[in-house]
Amino acid sequence: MIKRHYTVFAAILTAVVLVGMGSLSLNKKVNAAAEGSITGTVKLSGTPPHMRGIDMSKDPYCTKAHANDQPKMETVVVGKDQGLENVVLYISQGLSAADAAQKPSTTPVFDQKGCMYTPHVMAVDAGQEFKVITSDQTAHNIHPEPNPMTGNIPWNRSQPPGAPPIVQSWKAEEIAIPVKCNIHPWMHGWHVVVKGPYATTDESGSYTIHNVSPGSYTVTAWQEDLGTQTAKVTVAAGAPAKADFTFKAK
Amino acid sequence: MHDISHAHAAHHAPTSFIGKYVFSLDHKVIGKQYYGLAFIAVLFGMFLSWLMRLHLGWTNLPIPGLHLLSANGAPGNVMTPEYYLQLMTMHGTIMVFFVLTTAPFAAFGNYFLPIQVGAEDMPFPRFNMMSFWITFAGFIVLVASFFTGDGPTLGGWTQYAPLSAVGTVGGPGEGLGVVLWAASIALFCIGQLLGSLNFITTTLDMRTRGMSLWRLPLSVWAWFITSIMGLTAFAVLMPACILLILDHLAGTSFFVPSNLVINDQLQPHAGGSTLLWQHLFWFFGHPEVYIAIVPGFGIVSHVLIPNMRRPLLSHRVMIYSMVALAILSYMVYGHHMFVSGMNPVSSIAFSFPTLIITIPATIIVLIWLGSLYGSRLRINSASLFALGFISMFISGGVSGFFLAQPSLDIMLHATYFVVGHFHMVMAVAAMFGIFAGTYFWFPKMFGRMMNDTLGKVHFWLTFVGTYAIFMPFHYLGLAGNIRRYQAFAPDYMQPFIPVHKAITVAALLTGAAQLIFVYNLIHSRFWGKPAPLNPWEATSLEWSTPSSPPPFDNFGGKLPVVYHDPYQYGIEGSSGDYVMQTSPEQIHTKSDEA
Amino acid sequence: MATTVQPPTVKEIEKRSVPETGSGNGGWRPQGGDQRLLQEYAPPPASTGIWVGLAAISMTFAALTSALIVRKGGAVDWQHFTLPSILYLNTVVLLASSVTLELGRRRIAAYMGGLRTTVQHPARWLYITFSLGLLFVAGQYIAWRQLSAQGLYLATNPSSSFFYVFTAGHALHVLGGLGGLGRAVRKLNHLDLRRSTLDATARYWHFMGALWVYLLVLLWMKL
Amino acid sequence: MAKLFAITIIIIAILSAVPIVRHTWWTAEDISSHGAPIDEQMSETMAEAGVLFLASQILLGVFVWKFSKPRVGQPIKNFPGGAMSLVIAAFLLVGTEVLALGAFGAKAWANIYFKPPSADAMPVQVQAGQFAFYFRYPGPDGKFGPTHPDMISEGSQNFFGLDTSHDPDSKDDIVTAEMAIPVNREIHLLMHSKDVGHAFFVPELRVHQDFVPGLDLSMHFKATKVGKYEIVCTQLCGLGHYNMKAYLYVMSQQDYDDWLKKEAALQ
Repeated sequence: MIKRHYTVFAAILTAVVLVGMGSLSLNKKVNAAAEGSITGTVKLSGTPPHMRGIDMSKDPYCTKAHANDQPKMETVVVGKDQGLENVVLYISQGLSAADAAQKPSTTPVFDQKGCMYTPHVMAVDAGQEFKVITSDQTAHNIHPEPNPMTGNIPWNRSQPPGAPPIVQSWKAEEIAIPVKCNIHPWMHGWHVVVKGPYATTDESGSYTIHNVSPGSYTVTAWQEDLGTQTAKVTVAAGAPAKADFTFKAK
Repeated sequence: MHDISHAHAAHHAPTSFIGKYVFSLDHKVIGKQYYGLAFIAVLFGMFLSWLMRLHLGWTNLPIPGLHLLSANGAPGNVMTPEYYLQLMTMHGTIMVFFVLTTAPFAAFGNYFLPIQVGAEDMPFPRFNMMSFWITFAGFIVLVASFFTGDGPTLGGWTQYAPLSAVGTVGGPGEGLGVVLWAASIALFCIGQLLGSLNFITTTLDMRTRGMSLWRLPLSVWAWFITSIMGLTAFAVLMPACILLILDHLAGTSFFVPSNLVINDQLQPHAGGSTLLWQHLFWFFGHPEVYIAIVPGFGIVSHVLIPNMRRPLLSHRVMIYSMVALAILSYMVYGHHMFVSGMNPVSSIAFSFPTLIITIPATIIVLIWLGSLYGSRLRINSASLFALGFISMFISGGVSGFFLAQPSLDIMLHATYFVVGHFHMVMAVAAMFGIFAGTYFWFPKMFGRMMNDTLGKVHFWLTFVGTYAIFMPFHYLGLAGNIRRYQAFAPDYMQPFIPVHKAITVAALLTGAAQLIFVYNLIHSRFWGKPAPLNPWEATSLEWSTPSSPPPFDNFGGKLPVVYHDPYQYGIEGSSGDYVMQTSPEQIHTKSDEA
Repeated sequence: MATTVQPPTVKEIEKRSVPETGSGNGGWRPQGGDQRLLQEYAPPPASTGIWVGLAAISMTFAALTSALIVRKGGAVDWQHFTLPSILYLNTVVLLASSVTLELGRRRIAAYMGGLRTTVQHPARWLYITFSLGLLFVAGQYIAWRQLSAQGLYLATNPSSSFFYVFTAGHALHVLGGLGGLGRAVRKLNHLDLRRSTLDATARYWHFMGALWVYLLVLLWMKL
Repeated sequence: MAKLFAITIIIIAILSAVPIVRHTWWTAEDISSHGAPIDEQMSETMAEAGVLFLASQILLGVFVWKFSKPRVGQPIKNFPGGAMSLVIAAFLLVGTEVLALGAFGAKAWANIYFKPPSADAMPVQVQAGQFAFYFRYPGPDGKFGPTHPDMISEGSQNFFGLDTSHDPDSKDDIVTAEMAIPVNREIHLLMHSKDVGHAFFVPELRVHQDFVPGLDLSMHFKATKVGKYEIVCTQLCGLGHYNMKAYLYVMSQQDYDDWLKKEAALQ
């Protein structure tokens, strides 16, 4: 008797759930159509600072990995026609709570390659999961040191060669969390934890923030060494808004 | 802390299960409880060493189920560096504190010291019971750290500051892990202090009629000396642990100097002294080594004598030597710190007592050897392990000559030579003492004999296996193999790796051989053949109890009266070849007490 | 309403009549080792025990002392401060409690030893001692409050750290002693107080006084 | 069984001695000017300890063999001379031996630690941190710039916390991840720990010293043989302890100068 009740109940439940999800995905589509984006380039004015070479002789594996290139620091990486790499752009004002709450479905990857971090700067949404992987044949430890005030918990864990990815996420917004490998002290990168859509510039300094619903926003560009700049943009449905930034070399 | 009316009011045997087996006031039950704790601890500690050895032999070997012991220490069941160090720390702590200190000292001492002095119990049974349960709590707290936060501490059993005092930034397990470690050790110290209090008082005040100090068996002397050492050593370690905890929880700076930069972060602490911890720790730490081994001297002598059917060449010289060891053990602790930034002058000051301490040790060994000469040795599991103890103690002892010299410490400090040294002279030797004691006293403790054949098999595998494991350690150490490495990264250590593979195999086999002992112990406990009252024809008081195991009050209402020195064997003109301490028979003793 | 302690028991008398065959061979143990008698002859362990216990406590504070000295030697940032004056008052209180305890102990002991026939209010002095002990702990607490009012907390500075560690450690031991006193009083009222228990309690309590004086001098010199 | 014990223990004793005698594993070749007494001391001690080891193990075996046959009613024999002879033997043999060892060992030790560095010793600073060594050379001005712990940032390769923009002395300091020293030149090594306890050990150089946080120590030594050696950490310092090492190059003065130029260019 009771059993039958269950089946009926279950049936109804599944139906409701299905309908709900259907409708959700439906209006998501609607949004996507209406969503705009912010694009632009970030450049450096003035002579790029000298990036000091890294001596990896401590670990022969690392030296071998860089047998035919001199590893350099990545504090300020300037690409062709002064494009600034590793600049994180995010919307600092004007974001609706709903958009801020939306999590991207992607999983950023933070790779340890040739005893360096690629990417050197990884942007991630608060609460979004990311993967830490290692392509090296030497053990690393990943030691992010967030600001205790933010509520992000510091952790310190090593990853031997061939170990499976470490999947983590940062619960609170924080710009920016330094990440170090103590076994290879020169290894240094950043996790930039933002709310809402974000982008990171490529080697030519250009970027595009996708999935921005129409409205006017303040976009902030963050560079680990040169600080931040902001710009006001208005995003219309369909048409991408433009925001270029220029950092002055120190 | 000084009321004994309960002690003796409680001398009507308890009837409830709890009163009988759990919170028992009976020193015999408490002794068995300590033995049980040590038994669990040693199996666990050995298991940890297996994992470590596997990792040292085959660094990236996935071990199924490895993650169970560490929340995030084993991605893909491959041991991470921190996991290895955590296992190492736990192995050391568990073995030193909860096995080498509890089994030969607290376990056998609790069970046999009161019987051998002819007392019906310890004077403060309450403290005795608390002593065990506090120690047990310490063990639980320590093991609990496996399942909290990012696992147990990785600072090694010596927990050098400031690594142990800076908190999580220092590495996994350096936060909560260290706090739990320190709490566990502080509890352990309290437990052992209460135990020592009982041991000392029993030896001084509970001796039965005729039991003069010189008539005490060597085992009692060993436990007595050990408990005095324990009283001073643990009373120093406990406050040290509390200061360490305060550095963690209250933000004090006892052990952390200023201007430390860890992971690019300037640490808030200021003005601490890092050597302070080392001084406090080793002031405890070196006596602790003797706390682990001196009961071994007592047990081995006590086991060997009935099997040699003769007293030692000199009862008193043995006792004087043990006392000398105990006293010297407080003047030598600095030899752990030769290259640790201590004033080089004090290095020399510490090196001489360290060298001199070999003299009483040599005397002890020579007394054993000299007594073997012209004896009528009986070979059985117990005597074999006693002889094995002597061999181990010699092998571990000679390497002490090297480590006592600061100039050689330059080459050997923190190498596998040290690991080999203390494993042989302290760890394995003490284990052999424990085995000897077990095979010898089991009939009295459980009223059943252990299987002698299995015992001998166990001995041979353990004896040969031990040498196969720890002798190579010395060679590797000479060649500069550094200890506490989870893998051998430096180029010059690559050739050592095959040796480590071999050692691992030996370790696994030797470890497996211990299962024979486990089986023998459990099987004999229930199905062993019933033991006669005095299976070894021995003379000391534990063999004149009316039953095995002895009744609740040990002597069935009548305390024995002692007429003789403890070891009267091979006396001419006596009825048998041995005279019990309790037999009123008149004999002309030729022993050196005359 | 005067309570009186139990008169000397038969066994007390027996005890004095047993020939002492000298320590070392358990001379105090009864002939033939009858365990019924043993219970009455147990006192010596209690007195030995208390000495052993005090040795351990001394060792602990000795370790902390050396820690203080080493730590001060190596400290660049040692911050001197004057001890709260109430500590001196506390000292007086604690020493007074030792005196009162001794007064009580003497009277009861004399009675147990059969030197006196009656004791009026045997527990009174113990009650006074007990309350003085409580007063001392309260005084220490006030001292801590005063220090924290000055902004000197446990972690403020090595010197304050050591001050709190020492005083708290000592206060804990005093509380332990109060427990022992309470026990003694209870037993006294149940007329089963043993001489050794009383003596051991007293020894412990006097030791606490001595220890405190030592600590006070140490802190006064070093802080 | 007793025979078996005797045979086993004697075989074990001899087998254990073989690798020592044949130097299958032995201390690394000495390249230091002060190492000779240490090595002498080592072989001395090895000889004496070895003899004691073999003698007592074999004696143990022999006695067990000889005295394990139960002979009924036969009275026990006492070791000739009894306990006293053994005690005296222990004092004479071991006592004199350890005192001799102690005295010579003390000399070897004093020879290293009680001699101040000579005036022309070349200063090099080594800083240990989780989990690497970094080295600092004073540069042309021969002066080390002051360090500012709050400015230490390994991310931007400021391992020592130098303030090159304000401290003139820091400008020409050369910071390296590997250590190079000229051969036959006395080095005055200034040791500093950035975070926890570490140690500086070069087996070939016979140099072994802990870094004590909050207390800067110094060592001085002279390398006598050109080559590539390894500096390892021997004081447990955390999860990367096993991989905390750096290479030490002992070079001819010429190569050393070139190396220093190369490193200076990298700054």
